[in-house]
Amino acid sequence: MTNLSRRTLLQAMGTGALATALASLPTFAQDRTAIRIGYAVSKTGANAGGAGISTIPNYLLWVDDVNKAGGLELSKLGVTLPLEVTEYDDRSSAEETVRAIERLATQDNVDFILPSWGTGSNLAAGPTFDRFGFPQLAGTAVTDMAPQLAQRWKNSFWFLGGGHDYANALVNLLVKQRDAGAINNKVAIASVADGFGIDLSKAATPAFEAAGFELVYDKTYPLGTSDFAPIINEVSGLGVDTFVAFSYPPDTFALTQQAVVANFSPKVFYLGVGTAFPIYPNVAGPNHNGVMGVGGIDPDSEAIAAYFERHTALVGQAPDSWASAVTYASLEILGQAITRVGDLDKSAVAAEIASGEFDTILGKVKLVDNQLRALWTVGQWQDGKFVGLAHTEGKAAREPVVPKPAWVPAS
Amino acid sequence: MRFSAILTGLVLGGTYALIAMGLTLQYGVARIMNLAYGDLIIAGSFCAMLLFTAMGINPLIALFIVVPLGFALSWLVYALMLQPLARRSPNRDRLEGDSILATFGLLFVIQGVALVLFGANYQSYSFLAVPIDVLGTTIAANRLLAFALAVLFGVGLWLLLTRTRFGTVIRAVAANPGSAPLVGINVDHVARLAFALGGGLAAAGGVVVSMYLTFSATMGVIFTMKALIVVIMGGVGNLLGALAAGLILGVVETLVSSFIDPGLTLAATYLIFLAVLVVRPQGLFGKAAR
Amino acid sequence: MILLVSLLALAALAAVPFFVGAYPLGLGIGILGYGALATAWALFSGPTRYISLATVAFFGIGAYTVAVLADLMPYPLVLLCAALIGLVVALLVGLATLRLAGIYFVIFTFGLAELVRQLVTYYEVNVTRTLGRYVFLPIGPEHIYWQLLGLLAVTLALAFWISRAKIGLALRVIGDDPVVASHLGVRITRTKLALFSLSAVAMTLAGAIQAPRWTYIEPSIVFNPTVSFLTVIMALLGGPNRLFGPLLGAVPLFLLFEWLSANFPNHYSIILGLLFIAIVFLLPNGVLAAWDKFAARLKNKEASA
Amino acid sequence: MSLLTLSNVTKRFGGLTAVNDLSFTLTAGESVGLLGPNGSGKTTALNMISGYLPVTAGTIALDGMTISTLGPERIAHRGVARTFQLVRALPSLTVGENVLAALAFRKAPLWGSEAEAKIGALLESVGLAGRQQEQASNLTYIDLKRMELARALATEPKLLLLDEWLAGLNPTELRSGIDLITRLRQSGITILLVEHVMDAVRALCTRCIVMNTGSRLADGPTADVLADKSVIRAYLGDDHA
Repeated sequence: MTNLSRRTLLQAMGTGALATALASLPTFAQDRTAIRIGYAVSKTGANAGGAGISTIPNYLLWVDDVNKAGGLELSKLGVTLPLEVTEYDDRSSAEETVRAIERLATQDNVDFILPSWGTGSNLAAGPTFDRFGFPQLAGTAVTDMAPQLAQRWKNSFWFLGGGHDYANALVNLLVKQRDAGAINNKVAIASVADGFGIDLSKAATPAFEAAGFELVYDKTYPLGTSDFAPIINEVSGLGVDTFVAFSYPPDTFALTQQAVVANFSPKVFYLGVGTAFPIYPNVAGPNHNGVMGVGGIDPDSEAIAAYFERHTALVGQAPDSWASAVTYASLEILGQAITRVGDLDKSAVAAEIASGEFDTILGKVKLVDNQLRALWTVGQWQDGKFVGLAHTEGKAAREPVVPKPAWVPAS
Repeated sequence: MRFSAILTGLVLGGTYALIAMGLTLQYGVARIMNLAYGDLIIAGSFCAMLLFTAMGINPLIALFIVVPLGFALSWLVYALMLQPLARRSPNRDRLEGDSILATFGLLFVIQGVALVLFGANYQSYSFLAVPIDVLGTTIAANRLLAFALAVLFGVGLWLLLTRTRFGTVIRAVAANPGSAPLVGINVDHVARLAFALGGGLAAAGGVVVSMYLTFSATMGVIFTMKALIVVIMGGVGNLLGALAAGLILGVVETLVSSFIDPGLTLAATYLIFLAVLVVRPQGLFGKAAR
Repeated sequence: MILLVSLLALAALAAVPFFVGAYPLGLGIGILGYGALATAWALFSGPTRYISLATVAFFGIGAYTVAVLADLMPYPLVLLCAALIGLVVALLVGLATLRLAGIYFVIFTFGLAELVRQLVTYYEVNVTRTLGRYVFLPIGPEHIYWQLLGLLAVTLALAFWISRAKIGLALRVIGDDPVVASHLGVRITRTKLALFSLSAVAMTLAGAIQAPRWTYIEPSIVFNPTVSFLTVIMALLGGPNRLFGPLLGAVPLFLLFEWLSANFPNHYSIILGLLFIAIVFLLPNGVLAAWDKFAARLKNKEASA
Repeated sequence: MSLLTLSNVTKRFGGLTAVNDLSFTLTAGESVGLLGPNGSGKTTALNMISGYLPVTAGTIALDGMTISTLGPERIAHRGVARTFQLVRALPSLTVGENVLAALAFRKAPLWGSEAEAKIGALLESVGLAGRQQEQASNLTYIDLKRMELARALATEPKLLLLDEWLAGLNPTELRSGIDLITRLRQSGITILLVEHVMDAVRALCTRCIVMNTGSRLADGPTADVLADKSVIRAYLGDDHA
């Protein structure tokens, strides 16, 4: 006992002393060979699937793009420096995320920290980013709390909107279709009982009701459900023209397959996260055509097309058509803000992100109250692209195809 | 409506039973609580997907490649890693503790390899996703096929265990590992075979579920736990129990989802499982301890 | 003497936050958190040899209690409520489960943790219509560190007391042979229930104390089954039947995880897995046995010096 | 006055009837042998008396109070102690702790220095003087049996159930074992012993109850019972089967 405690204590104090010593070392610009970027992302655990599609590839791509271009120019220091990455695996745990950020901030002394994937991890990381004064560019967090969070943590930036944005856009779009006589008044909603599904269904249910839709089915299913036959069987007998699922990727794929098998082919088939994934057309085969979902891209944008190409070349697969481009744009904003400030002053960079206008693959972007308010909210697969049908600010890239083509039975 | 729910439930339950059968062999006979079991299932799924998408090999044919691979891999794992532990353990408690730790490590290794090879993305391919009408209920052909395969493997295994000498030996070891050597049975050998056989079944389960489920490198734990629940609910080492428990869980899940609330399906699964154990602590078909 | 040394050690550990930076403090929190969980786990599971995977059920209940009640009452009262809720759940569960033995108990407790998670999710989704909850409490990392340190110290003291008390003997008798225990007049159910509940309360508190660190609480974060598995593995590795065994499993494993995820983020899983297997082979009796050998050698040296 | 009364006690396991309508009484201070071929239900009967198995039908009473509805720990507190057919030590405990476990959880518990003194005395009485600190798992077979007896005695029983306590001992050990039980008898404890060693039964028991296929076959003074033809047939018949 004596030995143990003394030893632990010494160790703890030793680490501490070392940390203090490291932290107090002054860093001179002329000693620098790189701008240090750090991030902890979910390489394992429950979030690994999402991070593997929307977050990690874009971090890799951005670093690659910047370094191929010679790095970022720091005019005040008179150098142009490449990016150097320190990465950790947060193992999909909030506790690990927080500690990894503490480590990046105080041990590795990185200049900027990129956040992990998902709403929960970004919220968990908020206070820590704030404490160390790092700008937090949450590219994959959907939360209606964003305005309050941006006030609470001054250097936090929220890029993916809240549940209301997506739900309201969907309802507006469907109101137009109904009023044009393309669909009937009945809607069925199935939501995953997890953060995303609940946030969206909480916003969608009253919006549908306010718009005069009849919600004949509005239920949740647990995270990890593998069999959707009961849900599809029940819904298919209700005479709905619109089926909405606020679902996670495995559910999205399974729901599609089940609907095809049960030959439940409503005029509007809308599915939550995963529809915009590049793998979706593989899963759904010819039936991906006309399926709607969260997100979307501008199919006519050359910047987006070039981004898809670079992404595919580096990572081996196309990005998803929702959070990927937004995540990449958030990184472009960070890079441009650093160049404009001309050194690595975190608060100056954060201030620039908050106030400046930036040129990104999404077009010209200016944040409002620390939030990206220019978002694609509803998308639909048309001609091999997941095109934006609704945008919070601009107009639609394409008109919705309603009814969607009937399912082609798989062979 | 009710009939179709029961039918859908049976088909789902067939999958549960299939993935549980291998584990019940491994735990019931080899006394290894294999936490890496689900990761072997996922490995089977990856193989099937690779064979199907890259070489166009039908998953049914892939079974003939993947199952022997699973068998061989499990054989090696047992021979290299678990047998020394089994020999070293003075008693069952000790082996259980050691095997939990060691297969927990194996879980990470398999998962890590899958992550390096395939990344963390969700994987899926479309095979036989065509509707088939069974007595007025529409069911996907691939699920029906999965059910048929579950029945096939179940019956095959049952015949193997009840009609062959090897099966008799396996059952003897499962029933009483202590006295098996007295009648000239090489317990080591039997345990290794049973473990390998269980691994083959896991790989088969992986091929089958890959036909209709989305999977990813990190999803193995889910299968392990589902299989464990089915095994425990049915009674350790009892094939019939695993079958019954799998079907019960499938039907309950579907009925709850259809008639009560999809939000309660998993809660209902665990509730049924816990209720069975409270009433019958040894599982549905298990014998009372000692 | 032992008391004095323990108090000194405690005081020294309590002073750590004044000297170290955020990251070592974070490490300290992680270590103390798992140390407390593993020690609490071993309170019940060490002597009885019942491997429980319900750890995260209580851990999550604690975190959720804080999330729900933090705005309604002062923090110490919240902790008290969390402890009480954990106690009630543990008593209910204990009464239902303690007939089970071996692997049946293991999987039952796992099912239990998942059931709690499903029910919390269902409640949140259908009744409150929110899944995540926000915990904005003015509690910094150093406060969490001190609270966890206190929890660990109390749990260790409790474990020490139990090992000397009648109830400790009762547990060891039950662990060795429950049939003999009952024939000697040991009230098995009552004894197991008491210890199970005590251990559950400590786990609940571990969850409650750490909740403010995450800001955002949702079932998939606080009912993550990995917590249960890690706790078991740490305790088994260190040696669940010794006072400091679980702690000695928790400290090196935690540091190992940290080191691996920092240095081999892409091959973390594989290396960790191989290390695990190696540990089973090389340290068959747990860290503590190796430590004992080491300590014995030290003692010999001191004696000869 | 009767200490133990079994009235029409039956035990079924599924379709198998292990004990069938068994009735007998033990008077305080008696030492009775419970005999019968293997599988005749003797151990099952002991298990029901000690509360390890619940009865299927019938009642068991101790001192006129029904105990067949109680669990083993409550029955132990009423004054019934037992040893097991296959000796059951608590292997991870020391010899002293094995006995302490019995002292600590009995009706009038002992703990601390009082217990220490008592442990010493008990171990001495069974011939294990001064071996408190030894690990139970290191004991020889006879010493384990002695320890188990000391443990049973530590609960201060009125009724002691011995399940083949003398089985497996060599002639010297057997002699000292019989002496030990004789001394116990003289101290006034009521003893019910299941035993196959006939010399021991003759030396220790004034009365014997013989069971066959779950039922009572004979009950009477030892010499008479052992001479009974049906008893002899039951034994020989089974041995040849």
